[in-house]
Amino acid sequence: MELLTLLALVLDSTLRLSAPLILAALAGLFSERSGIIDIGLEGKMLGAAFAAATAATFTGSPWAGLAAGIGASVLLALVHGYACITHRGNQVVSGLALNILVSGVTAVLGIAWFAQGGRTPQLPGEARFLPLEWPGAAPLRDVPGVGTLYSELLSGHNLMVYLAFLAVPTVAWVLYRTRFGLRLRAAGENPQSVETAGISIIALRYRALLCTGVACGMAGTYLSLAQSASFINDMTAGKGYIALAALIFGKWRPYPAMLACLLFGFLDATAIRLQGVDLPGVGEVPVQFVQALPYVLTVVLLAGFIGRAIPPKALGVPYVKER
Amino acid sequence: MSIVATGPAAGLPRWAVLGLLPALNLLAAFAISGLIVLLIGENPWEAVRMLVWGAFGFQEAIGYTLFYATNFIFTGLAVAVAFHCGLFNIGGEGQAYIGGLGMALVCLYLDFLPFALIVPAAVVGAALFGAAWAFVPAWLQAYRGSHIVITTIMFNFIAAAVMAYLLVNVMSRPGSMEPESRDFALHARLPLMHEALGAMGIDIAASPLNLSFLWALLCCAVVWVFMWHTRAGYRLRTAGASPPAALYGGISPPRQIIVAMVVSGALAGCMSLNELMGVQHRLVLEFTAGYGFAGIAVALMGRGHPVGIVLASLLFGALYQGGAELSFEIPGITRDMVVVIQGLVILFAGALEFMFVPAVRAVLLRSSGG
Amino acid sequence: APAVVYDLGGKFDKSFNEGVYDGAAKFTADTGIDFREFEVQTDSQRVQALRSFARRGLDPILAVGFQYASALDKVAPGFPDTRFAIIDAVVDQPNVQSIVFKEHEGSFVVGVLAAMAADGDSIGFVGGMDVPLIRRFACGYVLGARHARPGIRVFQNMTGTTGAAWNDPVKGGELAKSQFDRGASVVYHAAGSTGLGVLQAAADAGRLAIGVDSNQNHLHPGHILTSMLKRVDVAAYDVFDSARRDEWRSGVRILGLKENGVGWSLDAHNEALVTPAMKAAADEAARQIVSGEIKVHDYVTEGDCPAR
Amino acid sequence: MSSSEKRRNTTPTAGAPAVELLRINKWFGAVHANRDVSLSVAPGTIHGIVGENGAGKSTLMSILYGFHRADRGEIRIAGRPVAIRGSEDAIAAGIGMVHQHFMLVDTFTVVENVILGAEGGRLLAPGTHRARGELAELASEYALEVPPDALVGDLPVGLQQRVEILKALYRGAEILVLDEPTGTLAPQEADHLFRILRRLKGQGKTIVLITHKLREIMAVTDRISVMRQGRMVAHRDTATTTVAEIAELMVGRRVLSQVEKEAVKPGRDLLSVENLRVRDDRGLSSVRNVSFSVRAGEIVGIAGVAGNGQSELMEALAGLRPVVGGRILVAGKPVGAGGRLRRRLGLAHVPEDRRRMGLVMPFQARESAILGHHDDPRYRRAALFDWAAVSRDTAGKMDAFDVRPADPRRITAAFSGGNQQKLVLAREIERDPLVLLVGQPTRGVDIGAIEFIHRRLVAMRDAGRAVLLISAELDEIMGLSDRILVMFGGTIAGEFPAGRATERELGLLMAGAAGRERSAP
Ligand SMILES: Nc1ncnc2c1ncn2[C@@H]1O[C@H](COP(=O)(O)OP(=O)(O)OP(=O)(O)O)[C@@H](O)[C@H]1O
Ligand SMILES: Nc1ncnc2c1ncn2[C@@H]1O[C@H](COP(=O)(O)OP(=O)(O)OP(=O)(O)O)[C@@H](O)[C@H]1O
Ligand SMILES: [Mg+2]
Ligand SMILES: [Mg+2]
Repeated sequence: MELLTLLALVLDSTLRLSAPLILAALAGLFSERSGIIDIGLEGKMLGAAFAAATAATFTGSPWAGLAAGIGASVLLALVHGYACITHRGNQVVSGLALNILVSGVTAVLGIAWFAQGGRTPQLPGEARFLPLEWPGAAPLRDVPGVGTLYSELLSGHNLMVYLAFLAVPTVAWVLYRTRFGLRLRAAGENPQSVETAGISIIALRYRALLCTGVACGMAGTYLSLAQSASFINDMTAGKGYIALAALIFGKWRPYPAMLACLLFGFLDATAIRLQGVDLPGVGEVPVQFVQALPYVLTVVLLAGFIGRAIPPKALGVPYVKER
Repeated sequence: MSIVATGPAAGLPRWAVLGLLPALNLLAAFAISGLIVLLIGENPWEAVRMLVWGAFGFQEAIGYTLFYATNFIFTGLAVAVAFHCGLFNIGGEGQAYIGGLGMALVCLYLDFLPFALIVPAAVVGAALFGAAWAFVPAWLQAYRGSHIVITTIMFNFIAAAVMAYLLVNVMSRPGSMEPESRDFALHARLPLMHEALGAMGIDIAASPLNLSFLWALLCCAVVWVFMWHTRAGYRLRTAGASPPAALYGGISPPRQIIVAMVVSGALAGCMSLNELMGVQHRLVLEFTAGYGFAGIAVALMGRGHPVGIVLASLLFGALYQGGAELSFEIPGITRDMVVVIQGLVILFAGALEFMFVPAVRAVLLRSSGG
Repeated sequence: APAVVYDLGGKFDKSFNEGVYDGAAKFTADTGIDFREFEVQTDSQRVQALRSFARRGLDPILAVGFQYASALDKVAPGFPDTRFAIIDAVVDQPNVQSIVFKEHEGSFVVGVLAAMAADGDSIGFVGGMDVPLIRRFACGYVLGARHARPGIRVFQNMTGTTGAAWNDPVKGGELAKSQFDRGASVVYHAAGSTGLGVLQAAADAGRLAIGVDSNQNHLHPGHILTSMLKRVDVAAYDVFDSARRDEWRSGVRILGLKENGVGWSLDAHNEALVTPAMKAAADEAARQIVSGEIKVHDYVTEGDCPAR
Repeated sequence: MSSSEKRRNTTPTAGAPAVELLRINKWFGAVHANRDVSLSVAPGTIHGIVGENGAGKSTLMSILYGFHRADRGEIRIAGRPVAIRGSEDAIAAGIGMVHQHFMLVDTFTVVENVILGAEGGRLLAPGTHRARGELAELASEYALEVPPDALVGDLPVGLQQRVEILKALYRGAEILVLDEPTGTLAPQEADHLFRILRRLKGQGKTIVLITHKLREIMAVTDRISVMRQGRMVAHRDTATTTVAEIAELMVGRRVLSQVEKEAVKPGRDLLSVENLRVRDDRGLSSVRNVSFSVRAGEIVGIAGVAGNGQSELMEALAGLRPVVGGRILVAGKPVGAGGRLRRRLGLAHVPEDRRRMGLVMPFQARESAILGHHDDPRYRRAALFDWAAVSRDTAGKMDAFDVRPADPRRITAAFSGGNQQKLVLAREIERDPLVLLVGQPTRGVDIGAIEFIHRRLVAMRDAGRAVLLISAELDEIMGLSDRILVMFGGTIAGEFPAGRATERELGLLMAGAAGRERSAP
C-alpha cells in the first residue's frame, strides 16, 4: 500500500481516536482553570456513555442520547462541586469516588434494565451518529494525494468528531475573550482577588463545572453512540486519565491540549499499524513494546521538549475565606 | 500539617473530628446505599448486617479483611509519603506491579537460599524494583520539570506492557493457559498467619492473612517516625510545604522529590509481598487489581498520617471482604452493587468528610453556650 | 444443589461465562433444580468462593476459567466428598473433573471459511491480550486459512496489556478497521467485549467478521460470517446432569470437534454468506480433524506456532 | 451586570460620617480579634488606624470590606445602615480596599486586573477598551501611571499597589481603605503614594489608612484611631497629638523611636566581599563587582531603591543565589556554595520575604523555629527529633522575642504578620551568630516590636558581632547603621560614615543622581 494512503489512513484513525480525548481534555480545562482538580473525567465519560446509550435505545434518537449523556455528566460534575466547592472536600478523593461509583452504578442499572451484564443492546444505525460523506468524496477517493486526503481525512467522520474540533476554538474564545473566561482564569490563579472584586467564587466554580459536565457528556456520548454502537462496562478504558495527561501536557491551554490529544491519538494509531510489522534489522517487534510505544514517547517528549508545566496557582486548594 | 487543627473542621474538639464526623459520614454513606438496596428490592438492614458480619463476624472474615487492608496500607503509605513532599503519585499501581517482578525474581531464581535469607531478599527485591520504577518519574520531575502526574500515569501503562511481555515470553510456565510464572518453592512463600500462629499453638481460622501484615504495620511505624521524628522526614515535609523555605533552610527540593518518590515506590512495591509471596505464590498478570489507585483515597482519607491510613485501610478492607460475603449471601446484590457501596463510602467518608461540620459545630457551640 | 463460580469477566460476558450461565439455566429449566452462583471481583476471592460454597454443602461446584486452577488445587483436597469441575484448565485431584476445549480445532475450521470468503488476499485476527490461550485461537485460525488458501496473508492484532483489553470495543473497532483498510475481508475476534467493536466495525465497513465462543451471528446479520462455537453451555449442563444421575466422573475431559465441544455456527443469519462450496470445505476439514488426518497444532501444549 | 453599574449610589446625607462602625465583634475560633470596636470616619478626610501586631486592624477593615463577616455589630455608610454580606456589597457601597497582601492575578495584565469584576458586558473587548481610556484619565488625574499591558507579576510592588488603587477607583470607590500600603515601598514610592492620597482627599474621597509608621501617620492623616488587643482604645486629632503619645497609647508604655547606642569600636573583618558578581532571575547581572566588608562590632546599612541589586546581593551572601564571580569570606574563611557551611561558620540570615522563605506556613511554630538548624544535635535524642526539647527551645525564643501567642505548636500561618517576623528574628538572633544579614527587619512590625528589634540588633553589634542591614526605611538605616552603603544599578554608589549622611544626599544617590566621586574612600 503506497505511503500517502497509509498516512491518510493513520491520520484518519488519529482523528477518530483523539476526538473523545479532546472533548474530555476541554472539559477538564474548565474545571482545572477554575481551580478544581478533575480526576473524575473517566467517571463522567462513563456515566455519559451509559446514559446516552440507554436513552438512544429507548428513544431511537441519537440526539436524545446526547442530551441524556450531557445530563448525566453534568449531574456528576455537580456532585463533584457539592463535595469540593460547597464542602471543601478533597478534590482528588471526590474524583476517584465518582469514578468508582459510576462504574458500579452503570453496571447495576444496565443489568437491571437490559439483563446483558451491564451492556446495552446494539443500536441500529439511525440511533447513532454515523459518518457524514462530504460532497464529491466518493469520486475523489481515487484521485491520489489531495483526493485521498479529502475523502479519507476531511470527509467521512461522524458529527461528534467535527464538533470536537470545533469545540477547541470555541473554548479558546470563551476563555480569552469573554467575561466568564476572565473570571474563570482569575479564580484558578487567585480566588481571593475574584472574591474581593465582588464575584462569588462558589457560583463561578459551579458554572465552570457545568461546562465541564457538558463537554465530558459529549465525550462519553461519542464513545457509545458514535465510535461504537452500545455501552459496555468500563468502556472508557482509561481515556479519562489520558485526557487529563493531555490537559497538563498542553499546560492547561486549549490549543496545546488539543495537540497533545492528537499526539496521543496519532501514537495510538501508529502503534496499531506497527503491530506484526517486520522492522528492517529488528525483525518483528514484540506486540507489548508496540503497545507501550505511545506512553514511552509521551514521557520522552515531556522530558525532552515540553518544559515545566506550571498549573493554575490555586489548583486543588479548597477556597477558604478565613485564610 | 497537624492532624486535627487544620481544614474546615478547625476548632472542633479532637473527639468530634476523629470520632463523630467519620461516624456520621459512614452513616450517611450507608443510608444512601440502603436506599439503592431498597430500590433493587432487597432488605437494607439485612444487607448492612451482612456487610458488617461478613467483614468482622467470624475469624475467617477478619482474616480476609486484614488481608485486604494489608494491600491498602502499603499503597496508602506510598501515596502519603509522596504527598507530604507535595507530589501526587498516581503510579502506585505500576510501582507495585514492578515491585512484584523484583520479588518474584528473588523467589524464583534465588530459591537456593534458605527461608531466613529469601524473605528479606524478597522484601529488598520488591522495595528496590518499586523504588526504581518511581525513580524515573521522580528524576524527570526534579530535574526536567516533567509533571509527575503524567509520567506516573504513563509508567503504569508501561509497567503493564513490560510485565505482559515478560510473563508471556520470558517467565511463563510452559503449558499454562494464562501468563503466569511457575509456583514459588515452598520455602519461598510467606507463612500464612494461621500457620504461623498454629505453630505457636494458637489456632485461628484459615485465611490469606500472612506475615506481610506485620511488615505493613512495621512500615506504618517506620513512616511515622521517619516523617515526624527524623531530619530526613523534616526535610521532605519542608520541601513539600514550601520549596523556597526549603532552599533557605539548606534543603534541596529536587533531592527531596527523589527521596520521597523512591520511598513511595518502595512502599508500593511491598504490596506484592502480600498478594504474591503471601497468597498466589507465583507471578501473575495484574495482581495489583487497582489497589494502587485505591491507595490515593486511603492516604487522603487517612489525612496522610499512618494511624489514619491504618484506619482507612481497615475500612476499605472491610468493604472488600464484607462486600464479597454480601453478594454471596444475597444473590440479588451483585458485585457491582458492592462497588456502588464502596464508591458511596469513599465519597461520603472521603470527599464529603466536612459535610456535617457546620451542623456539628452549631450543636457543640449551642451546648457549650459559646 | 449445584453451584457456579464465574471468572472476572462476569456471567454476562457474551462469551464463555455467559455460555456456562445458559447451560446452568437450561439445567434448572429442565430439572427444576436451582443453582447458586458467584462472580469474583479479585483473584483473592477465588479460594474464598470455592470454599464457602463447599462448606455450605453445595455439589457439584463448577469453576469457570483457567484462573481457578491453583485455587481449586488448594481447596479440593479439603472437601473430598464434594464434586468439583473446572473449565479451561486441568487440575489433578481425585474429586475434580477438568474440562478443556480444543479451541484450535474450531478456529481451524473458521479459518478455512474465512479464507474462502475472502475476496482479497488477506484476512485478519483480533485478540484481546497476548496470552497463550489467545495464541492458540490465532494459530489454529491461521493454519486453517493456509490450509484452504496457502498463500493468504493474516493480519494479527492484540488489543492491549491490561484487563481493559477485554472491555475496549473502541480499540477493537479501530484494530478491525485498520485491518479492513489494509485489505482484510474477514476478521476473526477472540477478545471478549472488545470483539463487539470488531463485529461493529465489520458491519460499518460492509465487510465480514467471525464471532467467538457463543453464537454471535444474530448481532449483525449479513456481516457475521459465522461464530466459532465453544460449547461451554453443553459442558456445564453435562456436569450438573451427570452429577444428578450419579454418572459424574473425575479426570480430564477434552472436548474438540469430535466431542462437539467446539464447532461453527450456521443459521438463518448467515446462511446467505456461506456458499455450498464453503460449507463443504469446512465439513471436510472438520471430518479430517476428527479422523485425525489433520492434526491441528496446539500452541498451549506445543509452544510456538508453525504458521506466521 | 457588573458592579461598576451600581456605582455611586451613596449620596452622603449632610454632615453624616462617611463610615461608621458600631460595636463590631469578631471571633476566629477562640481568638477574639475585634471586641466592641466602634469607629467613625468623617467624609473627605484621611483617617489613620494604628495598633500593635495582632491588634485587629486588618480584621476590622476586612469586615468593612465584606471579606470577613462580623459576629456582631453594625456598619453605616454615609449615615445609612448597610448590610455588607460580601465584597460586592462593599463595592456597591462605594468602598474600595488595598489589602496588606495584594489581591492581584500575577498572570494577568494591568488592564485585565482592573476590569476583573467590572468588565461591563459579557465580552471583554469593549470593557477593556473603556478601561484603557479611564485608566489614562485616572493616571493623569491622580499621577497613577502604570503600563496598562504589562503583566502584573512583572511589576515592582510600588506599581502593583497603584494597580490596586486603580482597581478601587475604577469601581468608583468613594471610600478607600489601605492596609499597610507602605510596608513594602521604597521611600520615594511611599512619598508618591501620599501625594496620591492627598489628591484623592482633595477630590472629596475618604481614606482609611493602616500603618505602623507613625511618621507617615502624623504626616498625612487628619485623625488617628488606636487599637490594642482587639479594642479601640483612643481617637486623636493629628494636629493636637504627638508621636510619643500615639506610641504610648498603642503599646501601653513609653517607647523610644530612636535607640541610643555608644560609639562604634570596630574589630576585625567578619564579613568581607570581594568583586562580587551576581545575576538576577532573568539572568541579567544585578550585582556588579561589589566589594565591601563588615567588621566586628559594627552595623553596616545598605540603602537603595528596591530593584537595585540589594536583594540579590543579600541572597548571594546567604548562599541562596549562585555567585558568578568574586569571593565571600566569613571570619576570614571562604564560604562554599550553598548555605550550610556558612551557617556553620556563623552566618545568619533574616530573609526579606518571611512568608515565602523565612517560615513554613503549614508547620507548627516549633517546626518553623528550627528551619535551617534542624541538624542541630540539641534538637535530637540519638537520630530522632526530641520534640519536647524543640518545644522548650522554641518557647524560650518566643518569650525572648515576645511572640504572641507563645504556643510552639500553633500553626505558623495563624500568627499575625508581625509575630511571624519576630519568630524568624528570634530563630536567627538567639543563636548569637558572628555575622547577621537582615533584610527589612521591621517590615510590617509595630513600633513596640520595632524598638525591640532595633535594640536586639544594636545589642548584637555591641557584643562584637557584624550586622549587615538592608532596609527600604531610610530612617531605620540612618538610625541603626555605623556605616551606610548606597546601592544603585548593582554597584555601590556611595559610602557614608553614620551621622554624616543627610536624608537628601542618600535620596539623591539612591535615585542615581550625583556621581560616584562623592563616595568617601
Ligand atoms: N484568618 C484568621 N484565622 C485565625 N486567626 C486570625 C485570622 N486572621 C487574624 N487572626 C488573628 O486575629 C488577630 C488580629 O489579627 P489582624 O491581622 O487583624 O491583626 P493586625 O492588627 O492586622 O496585625 P498586623 O499589624 O500584624 O497586620 C490576631 O491574633 C490574628 O492571629
Ligand atoms: N507537623 C506535624 N504534622 C502532622 N502530625 C504531626 C506533626 N508533628 C507531630 N505530629 C504528630 O502529632 C503527635 C504528637 O507529635 P509529637 O510527638 O511531636 O508531640 P509531643 O511529643 O507530645 O510534643 P512535645 O514533644 O512538645 O511533647 C504525633 O502523632 C506526631 O506524629
Ligand atoms: Mg494586618
Ligand atoms: Mg515528643
